[in-house]
Parts: sequence; C-alpha cells; structure tokens
Amino acid sequence: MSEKNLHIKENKIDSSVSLGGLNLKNPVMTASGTFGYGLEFTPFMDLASLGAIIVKGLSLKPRCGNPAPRIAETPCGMLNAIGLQNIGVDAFISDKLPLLADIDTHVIANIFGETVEQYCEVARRLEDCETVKAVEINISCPNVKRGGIVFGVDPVEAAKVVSTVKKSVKRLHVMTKLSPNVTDIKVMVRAVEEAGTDSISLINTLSGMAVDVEKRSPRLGTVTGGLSGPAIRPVALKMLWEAAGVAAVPLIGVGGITTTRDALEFIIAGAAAVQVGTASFMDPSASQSVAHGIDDYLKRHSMTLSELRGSLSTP
Amino acid sequence: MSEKNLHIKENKIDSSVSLGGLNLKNPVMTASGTFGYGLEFTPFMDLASLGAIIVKGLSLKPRCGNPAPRIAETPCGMLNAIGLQNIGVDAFISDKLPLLADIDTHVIANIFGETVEQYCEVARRLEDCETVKAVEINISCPNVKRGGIVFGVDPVEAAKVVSTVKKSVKRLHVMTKLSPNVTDIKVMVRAVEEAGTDSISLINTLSGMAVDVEKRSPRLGTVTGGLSGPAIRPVALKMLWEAAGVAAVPLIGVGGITTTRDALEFIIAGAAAVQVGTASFMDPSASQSVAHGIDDYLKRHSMTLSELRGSLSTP
Amino acid sequence: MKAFSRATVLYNRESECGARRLGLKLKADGLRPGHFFMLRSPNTIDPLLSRPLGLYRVLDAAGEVLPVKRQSPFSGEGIEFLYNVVGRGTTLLSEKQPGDELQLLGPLGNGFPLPQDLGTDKAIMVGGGMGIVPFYLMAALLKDGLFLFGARGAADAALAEDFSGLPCRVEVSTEDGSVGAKGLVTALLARELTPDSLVYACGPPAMLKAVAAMAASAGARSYVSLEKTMACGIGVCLGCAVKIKAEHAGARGQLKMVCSEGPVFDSVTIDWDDIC
Amino acid sequence: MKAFSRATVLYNRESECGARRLGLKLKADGLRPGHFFMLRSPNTIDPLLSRPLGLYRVLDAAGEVLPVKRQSPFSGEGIEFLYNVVGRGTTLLSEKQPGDELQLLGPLGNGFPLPQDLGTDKAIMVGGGMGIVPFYLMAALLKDGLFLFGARGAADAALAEDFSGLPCRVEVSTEDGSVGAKGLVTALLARELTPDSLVYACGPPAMLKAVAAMAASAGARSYVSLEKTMACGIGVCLGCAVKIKAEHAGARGQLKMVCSEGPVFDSVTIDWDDIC
Ligand SMILES: Cc1cc2nc3c(=O)[nH]c(=O)nc-3n(C[C@H](O)[C@H](O)[C@H](O)COP(=O)(O)OP(=O)(O)OC[C@H]3O[C@@H](n4cnc5c(N)ncnc54)[C@H](O)[C@@H]3O)c2cc1C
Ligand SMILES: Cc1cc2nc3c(=O)[nH]c(=O)nc-3n(C[C@H](O)[C@H](O)[C@H](O)COP(=O)(O)OP(=O)(O)OC[C@H]3O[C@@H](n4cnc5c(N)ncnc54)[C@H](O)[C@@H]3O)c2cc1C
Ligand SMILES: Cc1cc2nc3c(=O)[nH]c(=O)nc-3n(C[C@H](O)[C@H](O)[C@H](O)COP(=O)(O)O)c2cc1C
Ligand SMILES: Cc1cc2nc3c(=O)[nH]c(=O)nc-3n(C[C@H](O)[C@H](O)[C@H](O)COP(=O)(O)O)c2cc1C
Ligand code: FES
Ligand code: FES
Repeated sequence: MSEKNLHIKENKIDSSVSLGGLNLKNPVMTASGTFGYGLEFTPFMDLASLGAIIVKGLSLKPRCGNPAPRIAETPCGMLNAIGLQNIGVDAFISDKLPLLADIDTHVIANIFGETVEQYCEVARRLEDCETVKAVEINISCPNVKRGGIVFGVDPVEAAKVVSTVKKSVKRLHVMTKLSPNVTDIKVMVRAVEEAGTDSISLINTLSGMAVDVEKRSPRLGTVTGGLSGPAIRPVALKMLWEAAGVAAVPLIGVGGITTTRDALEFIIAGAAAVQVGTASFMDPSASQSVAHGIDDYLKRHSMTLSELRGSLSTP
Repeated sequence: MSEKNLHIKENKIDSSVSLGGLNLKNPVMTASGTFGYGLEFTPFMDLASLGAIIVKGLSLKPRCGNPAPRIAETPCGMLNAIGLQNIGVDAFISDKLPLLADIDTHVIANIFGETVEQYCEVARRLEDCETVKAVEINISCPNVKRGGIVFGVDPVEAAKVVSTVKKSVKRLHVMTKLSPNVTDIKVMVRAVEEAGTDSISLINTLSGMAVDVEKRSPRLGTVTGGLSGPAIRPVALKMLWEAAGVAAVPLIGVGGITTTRDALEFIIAGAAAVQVGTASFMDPSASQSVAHGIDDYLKRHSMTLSELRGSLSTP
Repeated sequence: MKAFSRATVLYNRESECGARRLGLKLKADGLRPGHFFMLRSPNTIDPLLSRPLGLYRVLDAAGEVLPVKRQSPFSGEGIEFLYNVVGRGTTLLSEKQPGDELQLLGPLGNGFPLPQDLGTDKAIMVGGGMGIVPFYLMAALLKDGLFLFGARGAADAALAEDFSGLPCRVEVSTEDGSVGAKGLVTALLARELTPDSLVYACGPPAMLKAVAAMAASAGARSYVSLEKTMACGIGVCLGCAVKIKAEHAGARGQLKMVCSEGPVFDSVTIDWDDIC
Repeated sequence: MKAFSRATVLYNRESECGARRLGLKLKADGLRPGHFFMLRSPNTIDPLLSRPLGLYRVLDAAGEVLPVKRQSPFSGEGIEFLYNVVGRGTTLLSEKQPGDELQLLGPLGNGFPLPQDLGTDKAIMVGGGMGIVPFYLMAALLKDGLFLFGARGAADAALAEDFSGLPCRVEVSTEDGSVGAKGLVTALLARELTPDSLVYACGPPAMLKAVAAMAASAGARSYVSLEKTMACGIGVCLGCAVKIKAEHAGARGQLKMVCSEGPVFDSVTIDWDDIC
C-alpha cells in the first residue's frame, strides 16, 4: 500500500490518500445507496470536495426493489428494505455516466448480482467506462444458486465472487464491501484479501427489524431490513479495528459516520478512508463537512493523514 | 410449553406466563447486570410488579473486573466493559440471597465461568437455594481452555455448557442467554435447545468500540466492549423473530427495551417474556412501567398474553 | 432554489383548531403550491430523520403573511407551515420557541401543475384535514377557485377562515355536521364535478382514492398530493416509492419517488390498489 | 429520601462567570453537602445516560435561596445546581426554559462526613472550579469555616461572592493572579494546613491528588469528592469503579463505586496512581 500523505506547511493540508493504486484527493467518500448518482447533491455541496462518490448498487438488469414500506426509523438509526432497486448497469452507463464525466472527483460503482457470473458481467461492462475508477463489490446479496444464502456470510462464496470479478477486469480497482452479520469479520477479511481484492470497505447494514405494535405488522414490507445510521457506529468501528489487525490491503470505514469526529474514530482505528452514508439524508452536505473537518483536525494537530491512520494508543 | 394466560373479564388482566415450568406472574424481568441484586431499586419501584429479577452475573470466585473507563455513551446506546465484576456465588448466597428471600417475585441467577466445570459448579451451589428459581447461563464468556474463544459463538461449546449445567441441576430451570455476535442465530438456538435448555433469552450485548479522537485512545479501558440500549433493539428483535421460527422452548426477548411499546414488539414477534436492561439506568422504574403497560395494552385490545405472542401478521 | 439551510423560528403557536402554525425566517423563492420542506432540529440525532411538511403560506420581512398576488412562483422573506402533532418528530417541533433554529431542506417536490399551464383559470381544490396546506397558495393563483374542505368537526373547520381574503369560494363539510354539510368532502365534490373540472386533492389516502375515482368516472382531470415516509426528500434513498399503473410506467419502471417525482401525481397514473 | 421524579425548571441562567445556575422546584429532604443528582431531559433517549450534578443550594417555595441555618440534613422546596456547559448533555440542559420539566434521580451518594461527627466544628474546604459546589452547604454547617477557592481567572472567581453571607472566610487564588493570590489553590492550602486540620476537597483529579498528598504529609485528615463517568448513579452498573489501596480494600475487593460508596472518600484509601 503506497502512501502519498505530505504534510505541507503554511496551513495547506494534503489529505490525499492512495488506496493501492486508486489515488483519492481526500479520504471521504459517499456510501452506496445514500448518494444517488451524485448529481442530486449538487444544489447542496461541491462534489469536488470529496475523495470519491460511490453510486447506488448496480445489477445486470434493472430491478424494481421491494414493496412499501421500505424505510422505518429506529433509535438513532433507520431500517431500509429498498431491495436494491436500480436502473441496471446499461442504463447507468448510457444515461447517468455521461453526466458524471466532468465532475472533479472519482466515481466508484457499487455492483451486485445473484450469481457470481452476474457480478462479473456488471464489472466487465464498467471496465470500458473511463469515468468509473473502481467497483465496490456488495457481497451482502443472496446467492440464488445456493438457496439464497448471502455471499457475504460465507468466506468461500465471497472469495469466489471477488476472485472472479478481479479476473474479469484489468483497469478497475476492486473494493470489496463486507457484511457485518458474521461471527468473525477477520475470517471474511482474510478470505477476500486472498481472493485478490485491492481494498476492503466495511460495514454494510446490520440485519434488523421493527414492528408496529398497534397494527401488529412489520414496519417494513419485507419484515426485516438493514440497519444504518449512528446507532451502528460502535459495531462498525469495532469491526474496522479488528480488520485492521489482520488486513494488508487498505480499509475503508463505513457505518454511522455523521460528523468529522466519527470519521476520525475510524481513521485512528486504522481506516485509510471512510464513507458517509445515512448522514447524507440528515444533511445533504454532511460528506463535504466531514472532508473539511478532517483537514481542520490535521492542521490543528499538525499531523499528516498517514500519521493519524492507526494512531490509536491502546493500553 | 404449557400456557396459563387466562383473560378474565371486568378489566382484571391475567398476564402470567409459564416458561416451561417456571411460572411468572407477568412477562417482564430485569436483565442481568443492569439491576444489581434488585434491592437497590426498592426506593423507586415495587419489585413485586415484576415477573422476575435476574441478578448480576455470578462466577465461582469473586472477580474485580476491568480497568476504567468501563462505560462510554454512544448514539442511543452505551458500551460497557465491566468485565463481569461480581462478588462470587458464595458471597451472593450468604450475603445477598437472604435479603431477597421475602420479595414477592422470582429471583433468577445469571451465571458464567471460564470453563464448563466452573459453570456447573456455580449452578450446583445455587441448586440448594430455594430463593433462586432459575439460572440464566451467560455463554458470552471466553473459554480459557479453548484459547479464549467465546463459548457463545461456537454451537458445540455452547451446547456442552448447557447440557452439562442441565445435568448438574434438578430443581432449577435452565435459561440460556445467547450472544448476538454470530452469523446465524438459528444455529445457536438449535444447539442449546438440543442440549436441553428450558428456555432461551436473547440477546446479550453486541461487540462495539468507541475512540476519543482528541486523545487518540479507546473510550473503554479494554478497547472493545458490549453495546446495549435502544440502538440495538432492531437487531435484537430480528434475532428474536428468527429464533421464534425454529425454537420449541420459550424465548425471552432482550435488547434495547425501554418502553411498553418496545416490549410488545418482542412479544408480537414471538417472545414469551422480555427483559428490561439499560433502560433501568435511564429510569429506575422502567421495568415496572413496562409491566403495567403490557397489562394496559392487553386490556385495551381485549387480548390475552398468549394471543398476543407471535401475533405478527406477515405479508 | 433548493437549499439546505438554518432558519429562525418566528412563531410556533397552536391555532384554534389544534393544528400549529410555524413561521420561519427564510429568504426563499421559486415557491409553488404543493412544495414541501424537510425539517429537523439541529444538534439532535434522535429522531434521526427529517420530517416533511408542506409549504402553507409565504411571509414578509416582518413575519406577516404576504398579501397574495397572482404570481407564481412565490418568493418571500419567510414561510409558514401548518402541522398536526402526531408523534415524536412533530412533538419535538412543537417545543421550539421563537428564536430557536431549525434546519430545513427545500423547497422540494414538483408542486401542483398550475391551472394556467393546463389551460384554465379555475379549479376545484379538495382538502381533507391537513390537506388544506397546498391550497392557500393555489387559491391565490386562481381567478375563480373553489375549495372544498373536509374537516372532522367545528374546530378543524375554523381553518377555512384563513381563506377569507382570497378570491376563492369555500365549502366546508364536517363529519359531525357541526359546520357546513354533514358527511364527507366527496359528497361536496359530487355536486360540483363536471367533465371539464380540474381537480386538485390533498388529504388522507382513502379520500384521494375516492376523489381520483370520481374524477375519472366524470371524465375530469385530477391531481393528487401523496404522502410516504421519507428519509432523504431528494430522490436518492428510494424509500418513498409509489406504484404506477403498468400502462403509465416509463423506462424506469413501475415505481416513482414521491419526494422527487411527486408528491403531486396525475391520479390516473397511480396504482391505487397499492396505496389503500 | 432517594427518588426518581420530575421537576419543573424555575430558572436556568448564565452567571457572571459563565457557569449556569439551574433552579428546580422539588420537595426534597435529607440533603447533605456532597450529595448529587442524576439529571435528564424527559422524552429524549439521546444522549442516553443521565448526567450527574452536585447539589449546590437549597431553595424555598418562592424559588429563593434558603437562608442557611446550621442544620443537616437540609430540606427545601427546591434545589439549585451550578454547572458548566462542556458537552452534549450539558448543552441540552442549558437550553431548558423555565416551566420545562427535567427528570432527576437523587439525592445520591454519601456526601461529606460532617465535621461535627468527626469531632470538630471547623474545616478547610478546597474547591477548584466547579469543585465549589458541595461547599456552599458545608460552609453553612460550620461555625468557623475556611474556603480556599482555586479559579482560573477573575470571571470564575466571582462565584466566591455567593459565600458572602456565610460564616466562612474565603481565600481565592487565580491562575492568572487577576484576583487573590496568583497560582494554584494548593499554595493557599500549604499556608493553612496543620496536623489537626480537617480538609475537604472537590475539583480536578490533579488538584485532589495534590491535596491528598499534602494533607497526608502534614498528618491531617482529608476527604475528597471524586468524579467518574456514570450510567446508573445507584451502584448497579459497576461503571464508576475507583481503585482503593490494597490495605484499605474490604471483603468486596479493591474497587468501590463512586456513585454509591462515594463520591466522597477518605483520601488515604484511594489508589491515586490509578486516577491520574
Ligand atoms: C410531502 C409531505 C407533506 C406533508 N405536509 C404536512 C403538513 O403540511 N402538515 C402536517 O401536519 N403534516 C404533513 N405531512 C405529514 C408529516 O410529515 C407527518 O405527520 C410527520 O412526519 C410525523 O412525524 P412524527 O415524528 O410526529 O410522527 P411519527 O412518530 O414518526 O409517526 C406518527 C405517524 O405519522 C406517520 N409518519 C411518520 N413519519 C412520516 C413521514 N416522514 N412522512 C409521512 N408520514 C409519516 C407514521 O406512519 C405514523 O402513523 C406531510 C407529509 C409528506 C410526505
Ligand atoms: C458526582 C458528580 C458530581 C458532579 N457535579 C457537577 C457539578 O455540580 N457541576 C458541574 O458542572 N459538573 C459536575 N459534574 C460533572 C458533570 O457530570 C459533567 O460535566 C457532565 O456529565 C458532562 O456531560 P456532557 O454531556 O455535557 O459532556 P460529554 O459530552 O458527555 O463529555 C464532555 C466531558 O465531560 C466528561 N463527562 C461526560 N459524562 C460524564 C459523567 N457522567 N460524569 C463525569 N464526567 C463526564 C467527559 O469525559 C468529557 O471530558 C459532576 C460529576 C460527578 C460524577
Ligand atoms: C437507503 C439505503 C440504501 C443502501 N443501498 C446500498 C447499496 O445499493 N449497495 C451497498 O453496498 N450498500 C447500500 N447501503 C448500505 C450503505 O452503503 C452503508 O454501508 C450503510 O448504510 C452503513 O453506513 P451508514 O450508517 O453511514 O449509512 C444502503 C444503505 C441505505 C440506508
Ligand atoms: C452494565 C451492564 C452489565 C451487564 N452485565 C451482564 C451480566 O453480568 N451477565 C449477562 O448475561 N448480561 C449482562 N449484561 C447484558 C444485559 O443483560 C443485556 O443482555 C444487554 O444489555 C442488552 O439489553 P439492553 O439493551 O436492554 O440493556 C450487562 C449489560 C450492561 C449494560
Ligand atoms: S425520501 Fe428518499 S427517495 Fe424519496
Ligand atoms: S454509576 Fe452505576 S455503579 Fe456507579
């Protein structure tokens, strides 16, 4: 993992970071599914203030997703059961990508499939799109060929997806996004690392549920859904820290990051970069504020980003 | 599982419940480690309003627990790293139990050990204490004989603890408390059920962590700790619901229950009873309010507790 | 212009009918009837999500309701919301005092299509309860509006007095008959509806479904403002999906987002069976 | 009597020195110097935990500070807190208006042992910053008290004026020398300390450690009020453990709970290396 964090004097901070070949101007990205295709946010912030934007998960064919209700609020969090609704990789390439060609930050495509082959095919179609710099593999999806068990909770299946996608592409950086719904995150980290991932992002949503006690019915159309937001931050941080203990590739922290301080927790615990997710719903400029806030912290503490990374002093 | 929920007219509600032989006057208990030895709460509430109190986890020898800081607040939750500090089972029997002899509710002892033998020995010592009606086995403890891996994440080790404790006692009801830090809670449910547990409580705390970004040090003396409180409720509820799909023994829902509505979510999803934990720190009479609130709900909806249990209407 | 901004509370008082009036100091333009804002308390992350409230009226620099002119879009120095306290978010909102700050995102949504653009200068507006909200500004745009207001009782019905300065006929129905006609607002609509009516409706889903059905069978056009639980308000979370009839589905499929493609929809496009 | 109750805010204003005075209407008795309460905002679960604040003064039914009588325990119709805004919980607290309600649990803790019970009628009280809090009531109990107050600057130091009606000599030191002696409050203590002094201290850990060491080497008794992050306030979560020197450990081991076995400890029993 090559580094490029120069601490320049005179209050100019270089917070750029290289994730194994993928150079970001700063360590702040937006989490898939919480930032649309990016352009929705231009009235509220400057996309160029971000290290990268990660767009909504793409599948081979368009998907219309799950029945309503699709979201439910929980204490300091929210459940979603969007069901990976998306316009499909082809419509993304033809309709959305041209609009993103000129923005001054990297575009990363989050991809998923119901079979290993579908993952690869989506990645292959993106391989020729210059605007897309990396794919983030969402392995928190049911494997239809294996009775619907989620790829992301089985190290063998997860590794199969990653190694096959990695072989299908040349130019694209391959980031793998882990599910937190596992006994030991370190097992998953090792599995996808051996499978050749270039970086690892974690965590996706925790499995959760809520009930309307007056109607005695689930508050999500699909009964269970994914929990995100500040509530899950302690869990995400612990997994990031555990992963940092075993990973050689760069790690990207995700889960409940709302403020600069939250992002710093992950970087101090070992993250090379972070993703801001649900926070963008609370404040559409949250990711930009976090990016600026990290610069301010580095300035105030006269540190470089690489000095900060993993600087946690443990007893 | 025998039932004893009679819906009596004239606004008298019978919310008693039988957990496979253990008869509770209502389905509300207090969670271990959040209610001391019960007596601390007598200035604030009537212990007799509860179905049972579960006391702080007991080990064979006294334990002094972990270094400070031991608690850290997180969004709608808290982390603790108390380290299972306790006075030991013998001091509990000689000093605390006599004081509990006359309270008008059941006393359940939460027990743990570092080896299977220690679990059994604690249970055996409680077997002769009339005041204790049940033991709740906390399997979220490191197994020192197996390199510190937690009993509760390994179905084989968990089953070993449960079946051995079950064989060591005759009179005592054996409740097993599951850890949520596993890929598939159903596997653990089946394992402890086959091992002979009389009931199952879930969940214990989620693994979590927090960092002080100014000091760049962990906010807990042990770096990581257990996350509890409203933040984890959606995760607990989902696990309870999954467990209800496979369990034959009664289930006790725990995790983030703060209000009556929260408790009802678990009962509607299939819980026979619930435990109120961290909420007792926010309001020492929270468990009593929940018990009363459940009665009110049953009255308002003219339902019996057993009609309510598992009444979730899914699509 | 859509923006995410902080605004100071000018007033936040209960009106005669129990609903609350919230005035905020905020320079805003491009405001149209049917627009909404996402509101939240700053410095609080529980409740996590912002709450959508429809734009009611526009204020001047002194915090007074702007005398209405027939112009759209509207602009002003402040905006007024009218809301009911129903749960945690609105309870928190009701505790805000003059001088307190709120965060708000908006104006959002498409708003109602203007009668002028639909080739007419009159329209029948049907509002149930808080469904009154979009029609103050709409009535201000019409030469000859008709507002049918369905209220639960006399207290609710008092809200109609807000419309007294507007060039708009107001008919009220109450469920208990205490004011105006007794019964549902759809009975009033039945009396007025003709094939060339242009109907706008906002209110509970069952009312909207009934209005849509009545308009369709009379051969009249109708537009409805829908509600869904929202997280983002800007079309990115895909949480507020509403189902469109297959024959009206576009290339993007049978779902539309209420926040960004609505909240106002031509009622013939909606799959009402999916709504209630 | 320990209770969990709701209390109405009487006042909540910033004092000259930046610290805030919070008056609550609450019938309370059994109040002693060194007692504390756990406070929270009702209807909010974030921040989750209640916050401990020390009892400052006792109020009468009109919300006025009770003229002090030499009696303990105290009782009154209201209580006053003095607090600094340092983070989320205290910020939220500072936003409460007269008429708002708070939940509070208390009085909690052991409080300071009374001089009378220790066979004397005088004592040296050492307070650093907000460490002034327990000493208003304590000074009211003494015939001949001495309060040494360590403040950061002139603003802080103004708090000492609260003591003007009490039978108590007050000496102030400020770090910048703007009021009283320049330097740390321990320098004042050094001048006054004799082997038969009874010393009470409350303030930052480093100050308490220094006071404990000075008293010990002078052969004087000293009692300190400690702070730890608290969840329950009543000895059940075991979160606020403090380490006791091995030779003072009882049957329950080397840990004591600050909330229920403290917050006041005989300073010779504390393992100061574990504190700072
Ligand atoms: C576009 C739009 C415009 C609206 N305009 C107004 C208005 O002008 N005046 C007004 O009083 N109300 C309006 N509403 C409804 C208002 O958003 C809800 O009453 C409010 O969000 C409830 O929040 P709560 O926290 O108080 O209630 P909660 O405790 O969250 O829930 C109480 C009830 O309100 C419903 N609800 C909760 N959140 C939402 C949400 N985000 N969207 C819709 N329903 C929800 C729940 O299903 C529940 O039945 C509008 C809704 C939408 C979508
Ligand atoms: C027995 C006792 C009596 C106290 N009396 C007073 C008093 O009379 N006046 C006063 O101004 N302060 C008093 N404090 C300190 C007061 O409790 C904290 O300042 C307050 O809890 C901070 O809450 P916060 O949410 O504003 O800050 P946070 O955002 O939670 O944290 C800000 C800082 O305060 C510290 N802190 C946070 N929570 C606690 C806690 N529960 N206990 C101790 N420190 C904490 C943190 O370590 C951090 O450094 C007392 C503390 C104790 C234990
Ligand atoms: C509404 C919503 C939609 C999401 N869609 C996706 C997705 O398409 N692909 C994906 O990998 N993660 C998706 N996620 C997960 C987020 O990218 C992120 O991992 C998770 O929300 C935790 O981060 P947060 O707490 O900051 O939101 C989605 C999350 C939300 C809330
Ligand atoms: C401070 C603290 C101490 C705890 N100690 C124990 C314990 O000794 N044994 C045990 O089985 N669970 C223990 N728990 C876990 C709780 O019993 C409960 O399972 C968990 O906190 C989730 O419920 P809650 O969110 O309602 O608190 C403890 C929890 C807390 C917060
Ligand atoms: S609220 Fe997010 S898409 Fe409509
Ligand atoms: S705060 Fe819980 S034991 Fe002291």
